[in-house]
Amino acid sequence: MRPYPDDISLVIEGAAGQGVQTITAALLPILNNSGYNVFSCMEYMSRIRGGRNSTEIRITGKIRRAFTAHIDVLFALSPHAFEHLQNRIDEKTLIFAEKEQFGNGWNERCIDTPIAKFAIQAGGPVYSNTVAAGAVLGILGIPLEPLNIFLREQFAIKGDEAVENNIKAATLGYDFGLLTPPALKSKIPLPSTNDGESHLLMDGNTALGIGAIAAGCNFICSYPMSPGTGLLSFLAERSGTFGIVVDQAEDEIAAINAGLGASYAGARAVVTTSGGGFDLMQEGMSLAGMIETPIVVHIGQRPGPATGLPTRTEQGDLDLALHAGHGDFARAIFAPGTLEETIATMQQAFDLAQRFQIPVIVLTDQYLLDAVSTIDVLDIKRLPVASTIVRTDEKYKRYAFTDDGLSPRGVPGYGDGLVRVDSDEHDEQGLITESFDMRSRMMEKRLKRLQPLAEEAFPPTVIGRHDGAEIMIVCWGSTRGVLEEALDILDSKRLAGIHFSQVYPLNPSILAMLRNRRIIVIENNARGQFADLLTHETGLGISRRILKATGEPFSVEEVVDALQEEAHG
Amino acid sequence: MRPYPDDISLVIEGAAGQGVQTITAALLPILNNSGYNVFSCMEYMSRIRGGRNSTEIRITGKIRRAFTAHIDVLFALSPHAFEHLQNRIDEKTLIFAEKEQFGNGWNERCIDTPIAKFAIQAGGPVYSNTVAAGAVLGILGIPLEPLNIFLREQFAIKGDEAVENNIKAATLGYDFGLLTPPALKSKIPLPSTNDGESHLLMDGNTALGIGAIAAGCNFICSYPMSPGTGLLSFLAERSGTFGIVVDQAEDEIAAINAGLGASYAGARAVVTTSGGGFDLMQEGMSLAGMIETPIVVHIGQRPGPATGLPTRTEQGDLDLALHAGHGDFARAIFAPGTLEETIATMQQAFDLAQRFQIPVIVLTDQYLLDAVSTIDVLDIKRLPVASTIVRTDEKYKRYAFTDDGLSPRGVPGYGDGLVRVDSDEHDEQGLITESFDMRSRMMEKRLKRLQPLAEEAFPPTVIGRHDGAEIMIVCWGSTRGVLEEALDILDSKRLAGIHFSQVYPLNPSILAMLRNRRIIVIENNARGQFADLLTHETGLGISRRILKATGEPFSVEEVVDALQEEAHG
Amino acid sequence: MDNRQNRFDMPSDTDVAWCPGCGNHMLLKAVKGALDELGIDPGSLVMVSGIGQAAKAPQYMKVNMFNGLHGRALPAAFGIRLSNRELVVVVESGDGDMYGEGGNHFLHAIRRNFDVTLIVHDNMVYGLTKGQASPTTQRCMKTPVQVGGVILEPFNPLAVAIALDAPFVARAYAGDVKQTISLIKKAISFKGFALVDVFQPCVVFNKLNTWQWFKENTYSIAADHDPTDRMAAIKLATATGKFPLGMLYRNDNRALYEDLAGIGEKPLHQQQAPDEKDFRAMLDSIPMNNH
Amino acid sequence: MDNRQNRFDMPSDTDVAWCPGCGNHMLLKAVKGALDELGIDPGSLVMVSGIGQAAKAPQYMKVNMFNGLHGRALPAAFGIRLSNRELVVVVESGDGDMYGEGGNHFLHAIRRNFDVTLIVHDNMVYGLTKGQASPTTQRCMKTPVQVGGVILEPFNPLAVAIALDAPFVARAYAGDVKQTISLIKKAISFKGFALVDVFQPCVVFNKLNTWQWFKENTYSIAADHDPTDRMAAIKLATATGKFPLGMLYRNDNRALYEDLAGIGEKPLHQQQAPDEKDFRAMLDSIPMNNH
Ligand SMILES: Cc1ncc(C[n+]2csc(CCOP(=O)(O)OP(=O)(O)O)c2C)c(N)n1
Ligand SMILES: Cc1ncc(C[n+]2csc(CCOP(=O)(O)OP(=O)(O)O)c2C)c(N)n1
Ligand code: SF4
Ligand code: SF4
Ligand SMILES: [Mg+2]
Ligand SMILES: [Mg+2]
Repeated sequence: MRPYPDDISLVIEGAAGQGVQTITAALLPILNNSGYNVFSCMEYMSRIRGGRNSTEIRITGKIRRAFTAHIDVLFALSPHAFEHLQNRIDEKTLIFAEKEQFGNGWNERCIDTPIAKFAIQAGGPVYSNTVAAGAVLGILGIPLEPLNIFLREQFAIKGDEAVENNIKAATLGYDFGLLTPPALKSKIPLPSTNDGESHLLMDGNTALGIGAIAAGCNFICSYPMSPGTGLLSFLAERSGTFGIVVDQAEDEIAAINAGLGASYAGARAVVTTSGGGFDLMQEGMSLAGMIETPIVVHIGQRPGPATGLPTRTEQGDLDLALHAGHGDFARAIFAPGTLEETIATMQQAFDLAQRFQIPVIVLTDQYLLDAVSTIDVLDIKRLPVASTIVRTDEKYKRYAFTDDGLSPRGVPGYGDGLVRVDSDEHDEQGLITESFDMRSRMMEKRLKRLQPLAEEAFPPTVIGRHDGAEIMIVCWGSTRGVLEEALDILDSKRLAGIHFSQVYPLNPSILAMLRNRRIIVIENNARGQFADLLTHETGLGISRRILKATGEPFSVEEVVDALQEEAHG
Repeated sequence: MRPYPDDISLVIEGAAGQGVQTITAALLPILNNSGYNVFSCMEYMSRIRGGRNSTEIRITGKIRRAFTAHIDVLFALSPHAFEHLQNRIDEKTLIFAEKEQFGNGWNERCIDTPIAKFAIQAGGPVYSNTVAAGAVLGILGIPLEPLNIFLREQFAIKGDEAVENNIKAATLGYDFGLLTPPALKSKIPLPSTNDGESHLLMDGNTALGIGAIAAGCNFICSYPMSPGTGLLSFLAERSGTFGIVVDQAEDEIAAINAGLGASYAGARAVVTTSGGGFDLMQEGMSLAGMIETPIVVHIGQRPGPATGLPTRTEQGDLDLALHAGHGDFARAIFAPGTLEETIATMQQAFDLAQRFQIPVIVLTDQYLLDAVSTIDVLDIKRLPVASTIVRTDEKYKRYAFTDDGLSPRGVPGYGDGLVRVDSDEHDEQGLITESFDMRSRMMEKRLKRLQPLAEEAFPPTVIGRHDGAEIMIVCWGSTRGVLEEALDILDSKRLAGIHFSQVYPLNPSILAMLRNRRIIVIENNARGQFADLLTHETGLGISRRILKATGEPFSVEEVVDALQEEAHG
Repeated sequence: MDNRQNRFDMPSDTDVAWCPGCGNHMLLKAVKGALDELGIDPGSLVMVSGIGQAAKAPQYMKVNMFNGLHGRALPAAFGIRLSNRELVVVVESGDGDMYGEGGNHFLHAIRRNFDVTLIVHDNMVYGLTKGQASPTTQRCMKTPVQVGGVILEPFNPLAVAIALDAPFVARAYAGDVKQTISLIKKAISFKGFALVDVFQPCVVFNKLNTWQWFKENTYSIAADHDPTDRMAAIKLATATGKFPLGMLYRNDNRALYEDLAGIGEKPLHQQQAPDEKDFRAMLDSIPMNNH
Repeated sequence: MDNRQNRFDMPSDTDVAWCPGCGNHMLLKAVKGALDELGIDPGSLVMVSGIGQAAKAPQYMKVNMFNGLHGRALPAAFGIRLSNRELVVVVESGDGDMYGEGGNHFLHAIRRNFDVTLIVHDNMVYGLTKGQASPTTQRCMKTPVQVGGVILEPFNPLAVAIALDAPFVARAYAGDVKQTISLIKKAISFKGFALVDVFQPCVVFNKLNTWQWFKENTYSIAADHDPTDRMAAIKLATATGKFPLGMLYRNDNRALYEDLAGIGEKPLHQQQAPDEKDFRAMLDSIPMNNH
């Protein structure tokens, strides 16, 4: 049951290899350019062909960025659609499918759509996805022409015939879609007033890459691992333009050690991976802490333990990020929840890493990375990229003691000094020491930066009206969108939300925001890792944890349900 | 200044390669057999020859197991003694050294000891350590003969001449020692009533090995890393007798994966390492959690981050052990503080690992592993080694759902069933699944064991009198001995101690023990990792943390000083 | 290749995650065929794998299975084998899994020479993670990460194995099921470390090394090649041009780890806890107390 | 070997942690000698190492130093070199550090062929951790862990390197400082991956492979050996009996990673942040928006 009427959720279901991604890539810009607000997210199996996959496209009145469970319009390309999605469809769901392959679930709300027939008419079964794309536009009553333009561009390299066949397929689908019963069409929200032009459409991966490039990132060495690989590919594609050194490592251990070597030599280095790969980088994290060398590590979270569910989503690596690497050293951890935050936190990550000479982690997850939404170009802000590297003189000491524990950072080959870093406990010059006194001073030096790091921490974002709310719903990372929407729907003065895009250290201001209120934490993991962290850092108790660790993101409906009583009770 | 009079601390200083270890190995059994209580610990640099090293031997009235900073008798073999140990000596310290090489620190309390001369008389400079050993016995007024017996056994393989020269060296030293001013001799405590026979002398490494063998450990694959290597060598030496498969891995990743393979096939496997090596085992930990396969991991802690201080001590890897491996899964962590506890927790670790099908960590540290103390043979208890492996039948499913989440564990080749384990999320048979429902049930299954694990957790040990104490001093792992002694000295009804030999999960009974009292936590790390854990698990606040992260253990004097005010108001 | 059932077949409704047309299907047939022909009892066989498309193979066989971590199949296989000599241990792995993430274990497993058969599905690409270069990807191939084409020299597993005196080194091609079966049978029968690197077309991500390409760029090793001649073998392995298929190298003189280490015949799971006598004797022998 | 100061000398009161009589002392002399003779500026040189006795070498030289993690020197060196082509990068490592913990990086660094010189202090033992077997420990040597003697086949770094077509493969002996200097000089001058594995007696833990033993069990490669002949090189590397000293293999035809990857001359630390124009152009080109 849909809790609000001004938008629709369209789901395209299809096996891997059926081209659902191409449909989405075609439709989203068209919808966006037509002035609609769109949001899209996907779920797919860990396989290259076949399986049960789907993409949700939401067309909304207000800007939304959350997954809804309920499907208004289902476009089914594979025989698994009903079995796979039955929990998300009800008697109101309009289903476009081929009756023959749809199976048990068929009833009067289903519209038998001759996708395969049209495809074959157009030239062959490969055109099924284009038929579907055309049909969707027809259903929504949006002009076909932009799709034809897309098809011409997309298939130009495949030759004229491919282009013509695609256009034919689109047209057949479109014409069919136009005949959809008018009852449905009334649900389509009016175009929002935002003109599509200033709004860029992108997924989280893209935002992450933009953030890295804005931050002047010029070195990435990583080993592929879903969903962390996207950043590697994004930067690889742009390596020429921006002078980024890109290397695929033999393993994750090599990746982080290469990153640290590069950073030592003056590069602005990033490493990307997922939880299992990050496990292998722990010793490198510890090294970064010891040699006070900047590094940014992106962890695209997915459900563990071990290989877990490689293409699904979870927020289960916060504990790991907090404690990664043996011994005590300073770090910072970000967890963006929107495109804007992704771009901003990535830049902040590089900036803090350089200025505080520490490892900084950016935690995302499959859901955030794959979800497509819009961002106003004006909201893409660039942080100044200040160089923190000094030219050394002959007396240079890499670990010179200073008031704030931060020594001027030189790099080899720049100035007259020598730059020596050592994973053993070392003296100011960077040479091995076993003096207990030096050890104590160096430990103190390395940990001193925790205080200013906390003071500089991004304060959390309040969702709704803070004053007067008795209950604070806390979230972090990718759960921002779903909480925003749920609170909007619940529309209760008793509740307000707080979203953390930086999860460590926490800004000291949060104590005042949370004190004397009931705190509920919502997170996409099994035990409430952020709730624990919050208690640890503030001493405040958590009255309830809303958790999910199935591999799926929270849906708006779920969160609304979970908070219903709190809102109105 | 020594806080109590009935014991002496004897420190033998010498560069690596000067044979201080041989002296200790000779003296400790002689002292023990003479009915004295002895405790010994050592500190040494990360190098094979030279450097500044020392071993403390305490001869005590009561049984003691803690490091004291103050040195009553110093026996200096190297020229670095004064520089290295000056903070631990005062005007009362009796110093035996060669005046010529001792340098600045020389004054009237020093006894010029012609070690080199005697050694050369005996046959050459290599006999210096034997001269020292003899001298120590002379100083203490203990008969020389047992030392001669030791020398005959020890050097038999080197031939008659070596034996004779050693005995000559010992005698020269002994005769010199006998001439020590009588003022010192009065400080030697009377032999305790324990007869040496039933008390075994051993270091922590040995206790760890005994525990493993008692537990039926029959597989170890590890990569050398101080101070974790001792267990590997101990088991290697006894592999023939006990049928233990011993392999030195190419790296730590191989080690834990081999251990898991072995355990899957039915071995009782252990892996040993230190923090840096454990960093590399994180993914393996996560795998153990996912495939529900027992493994015991020993971490001999040393100061980090990174390579840190390889031969020094710290309790800095608790956080890492708690959160090792991405994703949520159950584990248990032990941290013994005495020989008895080392033997007991190691057996418990194997037992829990097998019964709960989880990874179990035993956390020790350099100080505990190298320290030598005595244990009554009667206190070496063996836990029954119950086999938890079932013979499978054709319908066998490795991950069959059960009430308590524990499925009967089969091994390949034993019975008619197939045993399939999978690092991906899997179904009851162990085959890959992407069903969200199966995922949820499997997560629940894996985490269900946390509750019974907590209920079975070793309750902590109360030090002193709990009832009436307003302040509880909490410690864990190797800090037990020093707290015991400090509380004994402080002799205050206001204070009692609590020592945890199991640090995760915590036994629910602890809440009652700690509630409504001031809690002070003492630990050998920079930020108080156990204090955080305690708050996390109990919600109780910690009023003070007594911390040390210099690479040295706490001394009795330090702890007494730190608690002085609390003890007496 | 016939389709009759063999004892390693999974139920017919098993969902196989590989793409239609992929070389893995034929290789799976070959592996099951070889096992069946050897008359191996599924219960005494353990298939070990890492993570990747190749590494899914044991999921599709009725066998004991240890499907562990990416890159870590060999150490797990080693632990299994040492714990129970009665088990036949076969590793299936991908080129990325084995020669990338797992490279160090590859080297040291060869040095150990325990009894294991290593079948590498060598598709010269990372399949499961969608087409990045693997260690065996040929120069110049473009991928989403190697946007300008691969610049690294391909890893030469056969040459490295022979350089380390791996006692059994063979190369097969999934398109030739007969030869593949024959080599795998020999490898499994061989007592010691046996490598069979199998060319396996990835029809989705490797558009360079296709079925056709492998056909055109391989040849069967001449009958007069003496596989015990290490130099001849390494020459074959390092030659430029077409890739040799068949048995490159064999050394029957290397002793087995299990024998050298004195691993007993009794599986460790049947071992009893130490008896009290031995245990007490050990206590008595602790260095500081035994004199 | 003379004792005159060279520009890489540390202050004379530097505490060197190596044992008296250890081969590391002579090797250090040789490395400093080679660097000095090549006229390299200490400021443009980075010495990279892992952990072990060998890996301490850079501590005793006046150079830029990255003394990283056990086994991880090569990846760090790679990152350094790619970030600044002006730097001369030399790795010093032990046999355990490089061929044990670091084995995978060894393989893949050779494939990359970036400009680095790798000097391995090969003492055939784990020194710093007190005498366990290393990958190059000879068979049957007893150690505290290998109580019955080593049963693994020793790792053959030269054969593996040549099998992977490493472009510069040499072996030296620390007892022959002149030859060691000469080989290290050539290696550093060589543009690409250059391995010099140096036999280095560990006088404390390796009682088998002593100064005397190395003298008796090595020979200088004959003058007529053609180092560009790969098969001849691998034959030398795999032959049983005495160990060859000198230049085994050289291939001047392998392209440099830096060149193939188009790494610019300007160090990355001097690179400016992307200018606004390029940045906006990138935004405009984001796939979903550029049509
Ligand atoms: C530690 C770790 N790093 C990375 C991954 C991601 N990953 C899974 S499979 C794979 C590559 C597979 O390539 P290959 O072994 O050649 O197998 P293929 O899919 O080609 O058969 C990678 C990088 C992972 N699962 N674990
Ligand atoms: C991850 C990790 N594992 C293990 C160690 C312990 N360790 C330090 S040096 C070393 C071996 C050194 O052997 P080698 O590289 O041959 O150097 P050598 O001391 O013989 O010169 C080991 C195992 C470590 N520091 N880090
Ligand atoms: S992606 Fe390639 S290797 Fe994987 S199943 Fe498909 S065709 Fe085979
Ligand atoms: S232990 Fe061996 S390698 Fe290390 S310094 Fe001493 S002699 Fe040299
Ligand atoms: Mg592959
Ligand atoms: Mg060595």
